Amino acid sequence: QTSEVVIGVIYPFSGGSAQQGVDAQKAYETALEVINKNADFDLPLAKGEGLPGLGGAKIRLVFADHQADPQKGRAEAERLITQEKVCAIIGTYQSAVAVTVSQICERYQVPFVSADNSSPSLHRRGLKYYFRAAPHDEMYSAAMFDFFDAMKKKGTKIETLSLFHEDTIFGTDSGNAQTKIAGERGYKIVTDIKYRANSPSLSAEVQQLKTANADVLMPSSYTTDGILLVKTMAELGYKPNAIVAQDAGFSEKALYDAVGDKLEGVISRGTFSLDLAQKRPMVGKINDMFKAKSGKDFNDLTSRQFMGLIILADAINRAKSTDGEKIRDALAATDIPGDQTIMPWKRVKFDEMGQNNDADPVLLQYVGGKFVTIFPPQAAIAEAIWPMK
Amino acid sequence: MDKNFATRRRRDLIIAAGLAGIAALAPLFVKDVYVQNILILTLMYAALSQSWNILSGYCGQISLGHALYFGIGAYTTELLFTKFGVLPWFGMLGGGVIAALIAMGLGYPFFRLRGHYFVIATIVIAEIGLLLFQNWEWAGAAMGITIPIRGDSWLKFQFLRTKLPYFYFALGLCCLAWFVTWWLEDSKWGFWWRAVKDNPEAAESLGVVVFNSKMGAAAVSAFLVAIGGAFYAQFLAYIDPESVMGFQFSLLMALPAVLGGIGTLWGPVLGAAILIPMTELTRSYIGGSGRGVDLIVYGTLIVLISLALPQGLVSLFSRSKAKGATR
Amino acid sequence: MTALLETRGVWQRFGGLIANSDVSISVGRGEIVGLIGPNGAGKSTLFNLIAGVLPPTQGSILFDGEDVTRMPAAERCQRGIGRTFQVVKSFETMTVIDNVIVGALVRNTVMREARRKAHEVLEFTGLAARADVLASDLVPAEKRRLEVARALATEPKLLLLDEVLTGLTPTEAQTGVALVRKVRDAGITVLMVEHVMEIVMPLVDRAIVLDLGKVLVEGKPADVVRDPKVISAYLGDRHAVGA
Amino acid sequence: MTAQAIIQSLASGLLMGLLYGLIAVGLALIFGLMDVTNFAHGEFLMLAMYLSFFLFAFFAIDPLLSAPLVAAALFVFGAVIYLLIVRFAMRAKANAGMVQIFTTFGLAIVMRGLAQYFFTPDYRSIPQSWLGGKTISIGGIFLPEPQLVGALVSIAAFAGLYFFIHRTDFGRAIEATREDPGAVALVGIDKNRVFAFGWGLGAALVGLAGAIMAVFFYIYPDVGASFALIAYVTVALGGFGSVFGAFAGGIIVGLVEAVTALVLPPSLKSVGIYAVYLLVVFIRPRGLFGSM
Amino acid sequence: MLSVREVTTAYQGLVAISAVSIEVQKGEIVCVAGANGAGKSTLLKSIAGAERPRSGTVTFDGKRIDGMAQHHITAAGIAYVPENRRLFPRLSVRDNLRLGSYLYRGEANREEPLDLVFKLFPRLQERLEQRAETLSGGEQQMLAIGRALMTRPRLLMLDEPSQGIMPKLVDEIFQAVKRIRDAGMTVLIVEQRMAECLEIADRAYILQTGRVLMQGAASEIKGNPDVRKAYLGL
Ligand SMILES: Nc1ncnc2c1ncn2[C@@H]1O[C@H](COP(=O)(O)OP(=O)(O)OP(=O)(O)O)[C@@H](O)[C@H]1O
Ligand SMILES: Nc1ncnc2c1ncn2[C@@H]1O[C@H](COP(=O)(O)OP(=O)(O)OP(=O)(O)O)[C@@H](O)[C@H]1O
Ligand SMILES: [Mg+2]
Ligand SMILES: [Mg+2]
Repeated sequence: QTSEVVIGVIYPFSGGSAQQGVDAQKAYETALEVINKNADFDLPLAKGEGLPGLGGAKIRLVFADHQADPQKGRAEAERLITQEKVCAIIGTYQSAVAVTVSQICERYQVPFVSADNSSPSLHRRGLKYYFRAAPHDEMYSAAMFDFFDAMKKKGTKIETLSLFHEDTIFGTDSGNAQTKIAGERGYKIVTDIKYRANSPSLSAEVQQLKTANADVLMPSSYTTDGILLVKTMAELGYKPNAIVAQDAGFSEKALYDAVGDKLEGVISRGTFSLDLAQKRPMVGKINDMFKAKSGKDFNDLTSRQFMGLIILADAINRAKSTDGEKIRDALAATDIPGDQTIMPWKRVKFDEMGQNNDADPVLLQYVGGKFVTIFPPQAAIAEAIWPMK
Repeated sequence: MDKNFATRRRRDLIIAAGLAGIAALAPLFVKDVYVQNILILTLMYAALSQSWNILSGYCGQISLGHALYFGIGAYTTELLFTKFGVLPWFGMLGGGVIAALIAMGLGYPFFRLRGHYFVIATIVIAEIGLLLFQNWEWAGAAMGITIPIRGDSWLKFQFLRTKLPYFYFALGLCCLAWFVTWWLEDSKWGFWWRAVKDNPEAAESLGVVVFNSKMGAAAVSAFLVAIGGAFYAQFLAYIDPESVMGFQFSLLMALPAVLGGIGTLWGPVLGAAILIPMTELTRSYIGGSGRGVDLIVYGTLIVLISLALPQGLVSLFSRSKAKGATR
Repeated sequence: MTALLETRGVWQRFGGLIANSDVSISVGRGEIVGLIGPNGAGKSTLFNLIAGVLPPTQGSILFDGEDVTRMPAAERCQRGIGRTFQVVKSFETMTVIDNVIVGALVRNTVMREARRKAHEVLEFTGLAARADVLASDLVPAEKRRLEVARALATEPKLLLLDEVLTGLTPTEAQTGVALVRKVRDAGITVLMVEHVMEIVMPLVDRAIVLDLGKVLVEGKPADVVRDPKVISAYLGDRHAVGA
Repeated sequence: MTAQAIIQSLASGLLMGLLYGLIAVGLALIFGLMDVTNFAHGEFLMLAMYLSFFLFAFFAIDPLLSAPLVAAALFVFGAVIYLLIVRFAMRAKANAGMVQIFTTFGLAIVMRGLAQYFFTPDYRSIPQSWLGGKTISIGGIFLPEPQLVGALVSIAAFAGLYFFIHRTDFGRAIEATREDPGAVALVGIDKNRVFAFGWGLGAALVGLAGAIMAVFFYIYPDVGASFALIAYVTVALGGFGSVFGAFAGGIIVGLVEAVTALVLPPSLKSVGIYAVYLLVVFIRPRGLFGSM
Repeated sequence: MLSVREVTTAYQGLVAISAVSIEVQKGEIVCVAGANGAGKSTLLKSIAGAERPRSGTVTFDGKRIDGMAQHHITAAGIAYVPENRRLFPRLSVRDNLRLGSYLYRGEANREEPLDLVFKLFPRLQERLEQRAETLSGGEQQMLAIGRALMTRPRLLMLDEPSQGIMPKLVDEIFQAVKRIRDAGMTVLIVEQRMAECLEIADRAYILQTGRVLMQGAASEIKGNPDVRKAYLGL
């Protein structure tokens, strides 16, 4: 029997998005602690040490740096598989890197868990070894529009939208999904601004948003641009009616540290909420474990990363083997009820493309320095404040 | 006639053939795919840098925008393949020709510029190319192009199960770029380029048409780099603007030649042989810490090498004789 | 027979400064012509105009029966104008032989031929021993000789020499003079600028004196050095006595 | 688009342009006047921003107050970098330019690595400062105070540099050293002292820019990358060797960016800047006011 | 005033001058002559600090200056006009001259030597705003000497100052050298035009392949039959 199960973790550890990589590292280490040590949570593998299915074998993580480059991601995946003998890989933050990493995993028949990539195109490539437990951007966007529909029924005026998204895969995919659903449901997009990620200035962009002055501003931006966007809006005297953000930067502590005072009432989609701790105390406890390591609360990214590793480890445990194909089959057979996760999901069960369609997104509103869940109704603990402040 | 000279050139050719032979046998001993991957990248960057060296090293027109040609090679190949079913081999040639034409088209306005004005113009034009591809919906914009996997085939130049064909192609490209340089070095063009680099005014007075010389160098250089881009796209089976046209490629094409010895026959190969494994290994084995140590190590090495050997690593070989004689 | 080179009413202005004004000279085939005149008289400027570094502000230049006024420098070299630069412009990172090969390539497209030609020229100019030295390692006098060698390698019909015999001891200068004669004997017409009268005067068939951009005097060297205008503008009293 | 929106765009563009100018002014000295390539310019800016941040975070010194401190620290840093590294890169006989490019490029990588090592890759920003988030509105045109102050500092920095270069012997010594570092000893100038001082001064100007930037921009190890290329284009557009050129270059870049964003998708707005650069050097190969 | 003892200087191992000793007394004009490559320029470079001698000593006013940084040697009072002039090409004539008096910046009378310079070379006064690189060859030589004078040297070292200068001016330059000496400076001059140079020089040295072949009073050297044959072309 193996005494150790090795899993590869591929993230950007240097370059512009190193921060996400470093945070991810802490999230995975938290999951590792839950799995390898005895913990009293109602999570798969929390109780007892290691993987009982493999005779109590412990999991070891090997971290690799892809520097946001698909080629490097691929090389690292290959190295992890052939040299470090990992039995599965988890990653990658950037969707472009997920493309090449998942290809290599497919070729070596090693499962790839796409913990935090939200590009819808990823699971539609007919890969056998690709799995994503979290929602993708179309699901997220649909949730936003469900929310708008509900608000409209209550008499709120939501007709016009401004899209604001970066020119990367994430931004483009998100913008496309929003445009599509808006068209289907009869919302008018008055401005659709695609901007260059990490721009030195966003004043021209904000000027256009201000001129359009739509009912809702829908940004898809990472932390850096998010901070700049909010600051520039304040400087140019633009106070939108409502902001409904496609997560990313808008779930990062750094953004609220910087400009939180200007964001009272901002709404972000997400798939995690600390509110859940009220119903499910373990969420709070695990969050404390994470906070001890990183100094931050779980956010949308780190919670997905945590959960991704738990789900993967659970499958390895059930496969009772480190053989890629067996783990794959076990992953395909996964069925974890929602309350055995730290997420507000119905359950974890993958379709034939490796996508979990029961991962319900939530909408969170930033109120008084905290996020509260406002949608869907079954998860909500408060009513939405509309317009924001 | 000039026996010294003729023997030196023959010696270069023999050494190159020997190295190529040894390299060709490498896969017999190197089974580790990760190491194979490093070898392929090393050969590819050696070839790219050798091509860059033609324009920037020999002809003295420092370009930090060769990523444009690299990207054009990659995109031409993959757009032709995915949209029109044209085999990558033709796409590769087409990409090379298009890149060469673009290089010459840009030459008209650019070659009037000198020094930093030229360097910045090359950076800027590559950046424009990147932005245009990033926004060009038909070409996949930011989503890039995923090359459909149709199983191993030489016809489609696509291999999942083995890296060896890529290895041999990269080796071939490297040999080609080296040989073209070797051949041009002792030709009218080679002399013209070096003359243009050292003193364009004097060159002009000796019958060298400076503008045409630069154009020639740009075309050859861009053509070869575009072939490299096409190769990279096939090798990676996925391209997006950042990952084939980013500024880092322009730097990575120049860096081996500079570290090895700019404007020399062996500089790019030597530089790539040191630099690329160093890049890969520092990232792989110390990059996972998330603390930037790999950057510190990598950057320090670059600073030290370029300070210690400003004329490049080749100066270790060529100078040693002269020094021995006099000291 | 027509003159090999003729300038007709050539002007060159630099902003307000007139470097050449209405210069009309002609150089016959097989001649050695000396172009002399005070510092800043416009001699090098005239060379630049003849060699095609810049087009004249006004006037025309005829070479070998053809109007070359607007022709680029490289093409003029192909037609047979070879020149040296007063402020030497060697290809510093190239060896002496490689410097010369660049010149030789104008008429020899086969490398082997060009190389042979270059060696020949180095023998001719006495630089053969320095063939494999980097041009940057030459001392100034050698660099000037390299300028000549490079220009000769283009097999010119007309050779423009701009102060190539300066900085030599009188003995060394005699070798240089002999070299110029050899060049002429090889059928090359020479137009040379030189300030050392002891060298130019015995050497040239004819002398043209420029002053303030204009042709001041033209004629046999012996006559020119006696011309009071030349003495007062250029030679100074001592040389008047000496000559 | 209303007239007011257009005026607002132009006003923002102008302010941004002056800010680009402020970021580029140090480069105009080192790269433009001294003719030494510094690929680590963005990282100098990053360092200055971190210094401002930490002075604020630990000692609660407002970035405006700490600006002179940051400038002084950067002065020392720049001079030391010259004496320890750049001096040797300039000794190369052939292709000194390339050696400079790559030593400073290596330096940039090291600086980013060190920043990540010591400061972590977290995004920082200064939440509360005297100027942060304040904005003046004149007839509906909003002029953010940090940028306004940045613009003033920018104008002052350019005027100061202009005076320094054109009216002092040291300025002339810098130009002479650039022309021929080997010849300045003939008139009794120590080239290393002159250039170390030049590098120090250039870095100090970056320090000022960093202090202003820290008021309203986020800070992380790679922040310099966003500004480096624009700074290069600004200097080259204005023309090497011209202080005024860099100033004009900055304003043009800012305005062109604003105008481009009005007519093209904003993701292409830097294409406008780049196109203007190409156009300018096509017509004037030495930039707008360049002498080199 | 200047004393060079047993100086040997080499380039990348190749010895250019070996064990050369020369003396220059205050107020003298000393001429150094020799064939091409004899090492004349190397000797001046070794004194000026542009090349570091491998062995030997150089003392100036009783102070050792070999091994001192070049700019310190300039400041100590030795001005050196190299063979290739080393002007600042893209700076104006005015700036080149002004840089010559860099050592005296801040002093009221820093421009003092300018009168002498313009008296010697009136052409420079007409060309003040022109870039040095666009000057004619002869004008550049004038500027180089002028710039050196601006450093107010006590010892002026000229490397072939007559090169590229028109005959009338050659005489004037040699006369200028005399005037410079009369203005209180000492001059060490390397020249090919020995005839003219020996006329104004007090003493002369002849170098051959890196060694001192001959030395003595100018008149003596001039009369030497070997010299007349080998160096004066008579
Ligand atoms: N590019 C230029 N711009 C401005 N003035 C120039 C330029 N080139 C030359 N001149 C001026 O034109 C005049 C003629 O210069 P030229 O070099 O032709 O003189 P020259 O006769 O060769 O003198 P010398 O014997 O000293 O070499 C000089 O006064 C010089 O300063
Ligand atoms: N920079 C250098 N690198 C290598 N060798 C040099 C260098 N400078 C001079 N030499 C060599 O040193 C020797 C002496 O040169 P130097 O320039 O001192 O001679 P010179 O007497 O001044 O000659 P000239 O009359 O030509 O000026 C020569 O053999 C020359 O080849
Ligand atoms: Mg001249
Ligand atoms: Mg000499």
